[in-house]
Amino acid sequence: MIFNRSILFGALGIGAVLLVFGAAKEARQMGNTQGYEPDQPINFSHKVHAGENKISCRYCHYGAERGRHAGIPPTQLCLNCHSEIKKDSPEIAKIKEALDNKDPIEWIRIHQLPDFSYFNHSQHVTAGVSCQQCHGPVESMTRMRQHAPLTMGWCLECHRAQGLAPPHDQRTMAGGDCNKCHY
Amino acid sequence: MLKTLMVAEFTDEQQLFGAVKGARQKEISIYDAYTPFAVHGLDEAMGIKRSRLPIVCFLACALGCLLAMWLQIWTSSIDWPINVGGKPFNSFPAFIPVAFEITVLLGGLITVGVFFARSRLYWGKKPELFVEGTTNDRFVIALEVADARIPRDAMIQLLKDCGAISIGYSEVEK
Amino acid sequence: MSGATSKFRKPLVEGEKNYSQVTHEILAPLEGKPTRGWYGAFVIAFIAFAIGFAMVWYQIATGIGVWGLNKTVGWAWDITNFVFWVGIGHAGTLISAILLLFRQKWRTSINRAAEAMTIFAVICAALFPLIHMGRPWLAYWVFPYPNTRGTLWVNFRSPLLWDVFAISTYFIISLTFWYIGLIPDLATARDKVKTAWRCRLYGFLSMGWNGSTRCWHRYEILCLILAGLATPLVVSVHSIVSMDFATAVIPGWHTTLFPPYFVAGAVFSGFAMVLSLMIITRKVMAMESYITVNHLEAMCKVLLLTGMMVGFAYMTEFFTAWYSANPYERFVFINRATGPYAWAFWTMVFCNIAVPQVLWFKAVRTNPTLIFIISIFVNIGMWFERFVIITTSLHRDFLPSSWAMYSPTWVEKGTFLGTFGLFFTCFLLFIRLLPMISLGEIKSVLHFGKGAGHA
Amino acid sequence: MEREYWQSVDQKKPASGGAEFPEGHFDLLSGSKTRRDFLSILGFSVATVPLLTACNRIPVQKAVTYLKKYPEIVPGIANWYATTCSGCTAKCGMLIKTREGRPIKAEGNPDCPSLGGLCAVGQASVLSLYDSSRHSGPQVNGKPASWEEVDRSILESLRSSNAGGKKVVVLAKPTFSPSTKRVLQLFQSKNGNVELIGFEPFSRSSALAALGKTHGRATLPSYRLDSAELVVGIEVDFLGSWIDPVGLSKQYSKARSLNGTHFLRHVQLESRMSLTGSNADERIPLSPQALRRVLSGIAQNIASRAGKTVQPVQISASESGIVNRISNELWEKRGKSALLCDLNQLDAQVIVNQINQLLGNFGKTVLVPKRTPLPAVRDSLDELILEMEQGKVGALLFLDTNPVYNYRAGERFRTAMAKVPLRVSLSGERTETAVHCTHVCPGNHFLESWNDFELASGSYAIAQPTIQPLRATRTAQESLLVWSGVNSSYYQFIQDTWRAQIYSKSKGLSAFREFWDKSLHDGLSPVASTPDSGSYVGGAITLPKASNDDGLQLLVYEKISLRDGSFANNPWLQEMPDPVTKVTWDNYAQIGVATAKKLELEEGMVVEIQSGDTKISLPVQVQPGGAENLVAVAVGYGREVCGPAGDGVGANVFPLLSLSEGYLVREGLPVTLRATGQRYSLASTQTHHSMEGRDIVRETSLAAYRKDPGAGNKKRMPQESMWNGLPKGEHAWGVAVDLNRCTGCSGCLVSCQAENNVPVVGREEVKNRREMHWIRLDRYYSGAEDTPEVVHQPIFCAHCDHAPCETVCPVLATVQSSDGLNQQVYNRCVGTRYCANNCPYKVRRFNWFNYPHEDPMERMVLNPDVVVRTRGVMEKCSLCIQRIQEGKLRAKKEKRPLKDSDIKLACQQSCPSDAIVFGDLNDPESPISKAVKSPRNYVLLEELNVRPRVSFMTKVRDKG
Repeated sequence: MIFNRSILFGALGIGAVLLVFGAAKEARQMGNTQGYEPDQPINFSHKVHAGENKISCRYCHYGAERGRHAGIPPTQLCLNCHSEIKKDSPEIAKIKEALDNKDPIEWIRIHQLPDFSYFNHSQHVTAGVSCQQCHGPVESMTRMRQHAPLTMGWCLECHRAQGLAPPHDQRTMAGGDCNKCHY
Repeated sequence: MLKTLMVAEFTDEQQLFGAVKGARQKEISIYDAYTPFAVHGLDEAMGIKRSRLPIVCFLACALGCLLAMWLQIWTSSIDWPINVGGKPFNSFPAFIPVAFEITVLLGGLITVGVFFARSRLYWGKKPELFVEGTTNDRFVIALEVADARIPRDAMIQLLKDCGAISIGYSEVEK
Repeated sequence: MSGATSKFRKPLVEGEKNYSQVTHEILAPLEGKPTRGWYGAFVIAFIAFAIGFAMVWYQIATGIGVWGLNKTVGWAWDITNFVFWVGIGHAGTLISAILLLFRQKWRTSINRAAEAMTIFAVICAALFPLIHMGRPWLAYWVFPYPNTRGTLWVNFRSPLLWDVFAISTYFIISLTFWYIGLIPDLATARDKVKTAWRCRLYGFLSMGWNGSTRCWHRYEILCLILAGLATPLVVSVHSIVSMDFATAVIPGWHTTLFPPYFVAGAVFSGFAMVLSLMIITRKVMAMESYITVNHLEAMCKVLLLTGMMVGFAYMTEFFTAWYSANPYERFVFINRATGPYAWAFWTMVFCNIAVPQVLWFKAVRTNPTLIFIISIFVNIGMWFERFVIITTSLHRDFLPSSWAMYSPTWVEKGTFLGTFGLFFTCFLLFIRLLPMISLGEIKSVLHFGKGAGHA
Repeated sequence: MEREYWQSVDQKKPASGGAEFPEGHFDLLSGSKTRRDFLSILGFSVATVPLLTACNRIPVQKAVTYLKKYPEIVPGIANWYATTCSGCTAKCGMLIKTREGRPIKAEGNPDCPSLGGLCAVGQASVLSLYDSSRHSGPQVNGKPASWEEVDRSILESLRSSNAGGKKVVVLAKPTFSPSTKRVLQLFQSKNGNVELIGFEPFSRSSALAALGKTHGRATLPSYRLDSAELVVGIEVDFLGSWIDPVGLSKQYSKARSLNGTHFLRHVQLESRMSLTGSNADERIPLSPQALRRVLSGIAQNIASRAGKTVQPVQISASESGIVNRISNELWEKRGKSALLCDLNQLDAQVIVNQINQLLGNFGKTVLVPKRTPLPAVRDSLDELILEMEQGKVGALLFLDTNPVYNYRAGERFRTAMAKVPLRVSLSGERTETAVHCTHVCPGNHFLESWNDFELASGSYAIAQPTIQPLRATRTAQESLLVWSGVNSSYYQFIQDTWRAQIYSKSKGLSAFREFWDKSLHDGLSPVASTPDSGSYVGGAITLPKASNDDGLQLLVYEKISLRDGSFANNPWLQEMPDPVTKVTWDNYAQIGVATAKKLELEEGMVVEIQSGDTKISLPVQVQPGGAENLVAVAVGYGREVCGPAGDGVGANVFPLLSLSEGYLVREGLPVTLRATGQRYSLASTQTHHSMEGRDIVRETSLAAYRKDPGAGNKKRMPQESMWNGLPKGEHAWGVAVDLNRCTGCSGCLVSCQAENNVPVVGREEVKNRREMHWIRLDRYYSGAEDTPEVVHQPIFCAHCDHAPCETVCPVLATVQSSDGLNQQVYNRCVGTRYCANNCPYKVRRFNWFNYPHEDPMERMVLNPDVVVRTRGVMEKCSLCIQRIQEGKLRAKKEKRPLKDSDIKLACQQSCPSDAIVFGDLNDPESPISKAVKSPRNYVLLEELNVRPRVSFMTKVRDKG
């Protein structure tokens, strides 16, 4: 009987520990949207554009090199090609409609950094960080998906690897100060 | 397997002392004695070995102290050293208060935990009471009948001489 | 059991009582119907608690701005109340632990209630560091736990973090100590009470305690160990609380004297609170024969001693300020005694230094009414001590351009009232639900000082 | 140097019993309280639900794209446009930072005569742009209408007015804009009987007229203080609000910078303590009447030295002592001195010109610009009122004028106005006059408009729109063009003006397009007409009338923040502490210490000021250094319809005033005072005014400085440390504030507020001592109460190397960066306020509440590179970390090392006196490294060894 009770208590104890660890792990994931892959108003495929047709990322996301935001391209930019190619696709029709009605397309935002962290695309592009390093194999995604966890710890992994403090190459030094991102 | 105990009930701790001394003289093994409060000297009289809880406590405290020091030094100067007010990453003296607190915390909690485990005390346990009022004003001795070298009658007589107001038998799991 | 009373020792329990009587009398409140007085007190305490709860809710929902703090005075009533309650929380453990170590048997009838008081006071105290945060919902950030921020740990150099560890440890260890002390009594109650739910409750909590001597043996050692751990803990907790101030650069805070000064102050205020409570409780719960005038007198002596230690500390602070020739330090102390908050300073001096001097007289020390009045004065005085230290140092520090005044809002007042409500609600429930005097210990000293010649 | 500093006036009195612990005041942003609070409580309860269920996903966010690609807009990159500030007559050059098309920050244009400085008013103008209480579109009889309807109806009315033989009056703020002048003339010529009347509530009419009389050009003088050695100011706040405060501050601080060969000595004679007076080497408080007597005395003295005879003046012995001393100094420095005066009395202004002429200052330190304003300004509208009452006026157009509020007889004006059939207001802001107009034709904010200006320096400035009009408004000039029957945009019109008037003067530039583009890019035309000494007409010296009645007299003045009241609805300016009194959100009856004692008044008592039959009630503010028998009251308060921030703040003092010889009596008007028995506490950011003998502001005299540049300073203590230093970064940012240059004007404060999204907290919260400004200007008095010396000291986060705040934060929310910045990480902060308590400089600011940012219009002014802090977190100066990061990024992109000149702090950029030096201490050649090595350099509270990165330079005064 004592033996039975020990087993019972042992099992309860292990269960409790697992529960705590599980809850802690779950809590760590709170607010983390890694893997977020929503339906977009237009079935745009990065696989077709960037993968199969090898269009440079920066053709559309031209802000990435110069500014803070990579930007979702202006609607008109789509028609640079699509005024000739696949003119009759119903998806392209949506683009034309948006332009005609002056009613911009409302994309679902996937990569959302919290408001209190400052992220500048151009800074990273200048330092030679490739798009895929953060956004994953975009050229193989039919539907866009959040590849990285985009947590502070994830940012720091890379920053630490690049070297936080001088002496380092000015061009690639990442820096580990809080006010690199938080101000 | 069951074990038979002879249980005697007294109204005064002095009588219990007498019974304990008598039983020890007669080399009757005392299963246990039950009192409503801690009767000083009874444990010695019964020949209970000194508990090793202090050693447990010392080890627990040492564990707490080391753990706390390690955590503080590792987090502050190894895992992610951050310049806080120009102080050295390993600001050792500043780590003493927390180390002390964790020492006391772990020392206390682990010792209590070991006490519960060793005394087989846990929430919701059904008490093992031979005599009603053990926790109020009765003093009880339980003698192991099987090991006794004297006959039961002699044991009963001994207990009666000591002032037992009731004597009975009880069986417990071995 | 002879009735001859010792010439040297006064009995700790008055009157001729046997064990069963003791059990009966002490457990009586558990099953008896509460008196009208208890109900009245409970209703008042609960209303105060409800007010405090509403204030805290309102404050958390709206912002700390509902308090009277400003850019210069960032802490005032919140931390004053925190230190006040922590101080009160010191007597319980001190009575139990230090007096146990010193084998002072007179502690037995008051230690249970004093420990309960400790726990409730620490709960009240812990509330303030929590709600004084601008974002209390993130309070868990003060604990070092692995997180996704690359792991961003905490700042172990901050006295506030030491506080977190000190207060949590103190609370957990005090609670454990209290609970360990309660187990045998809970067993007694389990075997005594008739109501089914009480039987089940005490049965569950008493962990199958059966008074086995083997357990008693370990139990006694455990109590000594815990007492041994708790004693330096008590000292460390208030030392750490004092370091919140002592390690800061603000003149009037930056003082090496603070740790012993605060510990003495804590004992002072703690004993005052124990006295206030015990004098009422023994009256209301008819426990005069257990909590005797001798107990009160012994506590009065502690009060007088610690009161003078505190008074000495006040003088030392002034001396240090003068002797250091530090203009900022000097100014702070001149400002304390003559500035806009001088009235608070002099209230403190009056309550903490002047009033306890009457305790030199035995007639006063043995008069419960007078002791009660004195203890209330000390309680007030010790609250003002913390207010004076915190507010008068902050409100005029280095740059006169930032000097400012502070005055509390009704939210702060309501919150403070609420902690009294919480404290008394808990205390009133405690005296109805748990044996308020340690049965096991009182039984062991039942014949003390009565020449019965027990061990 | 130990000196006796005394406490604030009120502190000197015995404490009134029990007042220190008053009933807690709780009134959060009163007015709109209940609903907000309810919602926030609701929000709190709702917010806890997802937290508890621990399954919250970030809500779906939409990304809305541009339809077309705009090459000039790259999201996240700022565009800068040069334009010109319309805040006052100075017309400082401005650079407007726009992000995604929104103007978010105004900075001074270094290529303009203002040399990159910009005052608080200019800084705050971006907030006025987003003022949602501006008119949203045209109205006819109080009902919204379309522009076509309005134009049709106005044209009709103008025609019928003409047909009825009535005249059309344009009541305009006098302008120096060539194109606006042309528009006005065109309107006049196209609409028959049009009279142009110039009106300004706080005009410099007498100065204009005097210069017209003595030098043949009715314009405002300009100065070259940088080449002067002595400036004597008479009741003139030339560093604060007079003519060209920024330009004059630049010259003033340069001439006093200790770098050159000479040091500009400044003597100020004034009645109230003005910002300018607070900076003077010698300040003599005199009542307005006494000032007139002394001015006459100086005129007589100088004239007699110059060999002219003037009738003698009767002055007291003490006054004649002052006269002799000042005259001696002026005479000694003739040709190198300047006498500045802002008494609004023609005779006084004339003799000031004559004195300057006799001293040979014209052409050297005093110049006569060639620009003249149109319409000519006048202080009196009584004639117009009479005409209106007689029904002679058929139409009345208000161009940037608001006489119902700010004319002395505003009430009479309002009644008379009713007789005019067509009343048109062209102001974009809500005005008391527009309420009584038949037509409201709101003009654009100046940041939405084209305009041009002729500057005092002779060059021409362009104001260009930095955003499309946010509302259905139309530039006032364009409206006038429409009503003149001209079918061209005002932009076209300006170009025409420029082609005809300015381009024609240019030499060497090929095409007009090129000329225009360059001017537009620079904000300034390359063509300039240099101001000269004018042509002295001379004339007899007539001494101004001064009464010997030294009874209680009123002085009205413009506050540096609200000026004449046009900026009353700007919360940044309302909350900007007055540089001298430190009071926000109110005007008050400022009374000198001695007079207050005599009248048994103390701070906060409400008094009734009466002149004739009019009276106003105001709380008393007791001012050290205020002249005897003086009540000084700021204009610009007591607005009624300007919007939520300005309405009902303070009291309107204009109705008390009267006219004398056609000029508004702004100083010396006899008044009576009566205590009402009420009390009102002013919201002040500083309540203790003495340094308590502490070593806070170090100062010395010029003579001592000449002997030893380190005079007044102490030797730096050796830096002992218990610890080995931590690794040093690539840069080490530092700041030095030159207390000798800083005038306390508070432009930096508003600049910082705009740059760093610093919230406005409102009057009640300032009273609770919870203002949020990251930079504060401490002002201390020392010496005698009636003639105190004043020091100003900007204090912001010192970025200590051994920061006490960092050590105490339990959660690492404030730590040191590798380049020595004290970082505050808002999102990590849990709000214990321990850091603020432990800050010896008290520079940390706590978000006691969520400060309102709901107004969708007002939100547009927020700097997107800086987080808006939520309640419960600490904040403080970050040394414009976003600018440092931007500079680093720019260097990184250009693949070159970062120079500290790449980065300018917001406060530093706008400082009109260049008092703030920022840079890299690791670079031994940087200005900051040089400043730190100067013998004048010191750090505040050095004995604490917190090692601040912000240091100060001693103040030097020429004590004669």
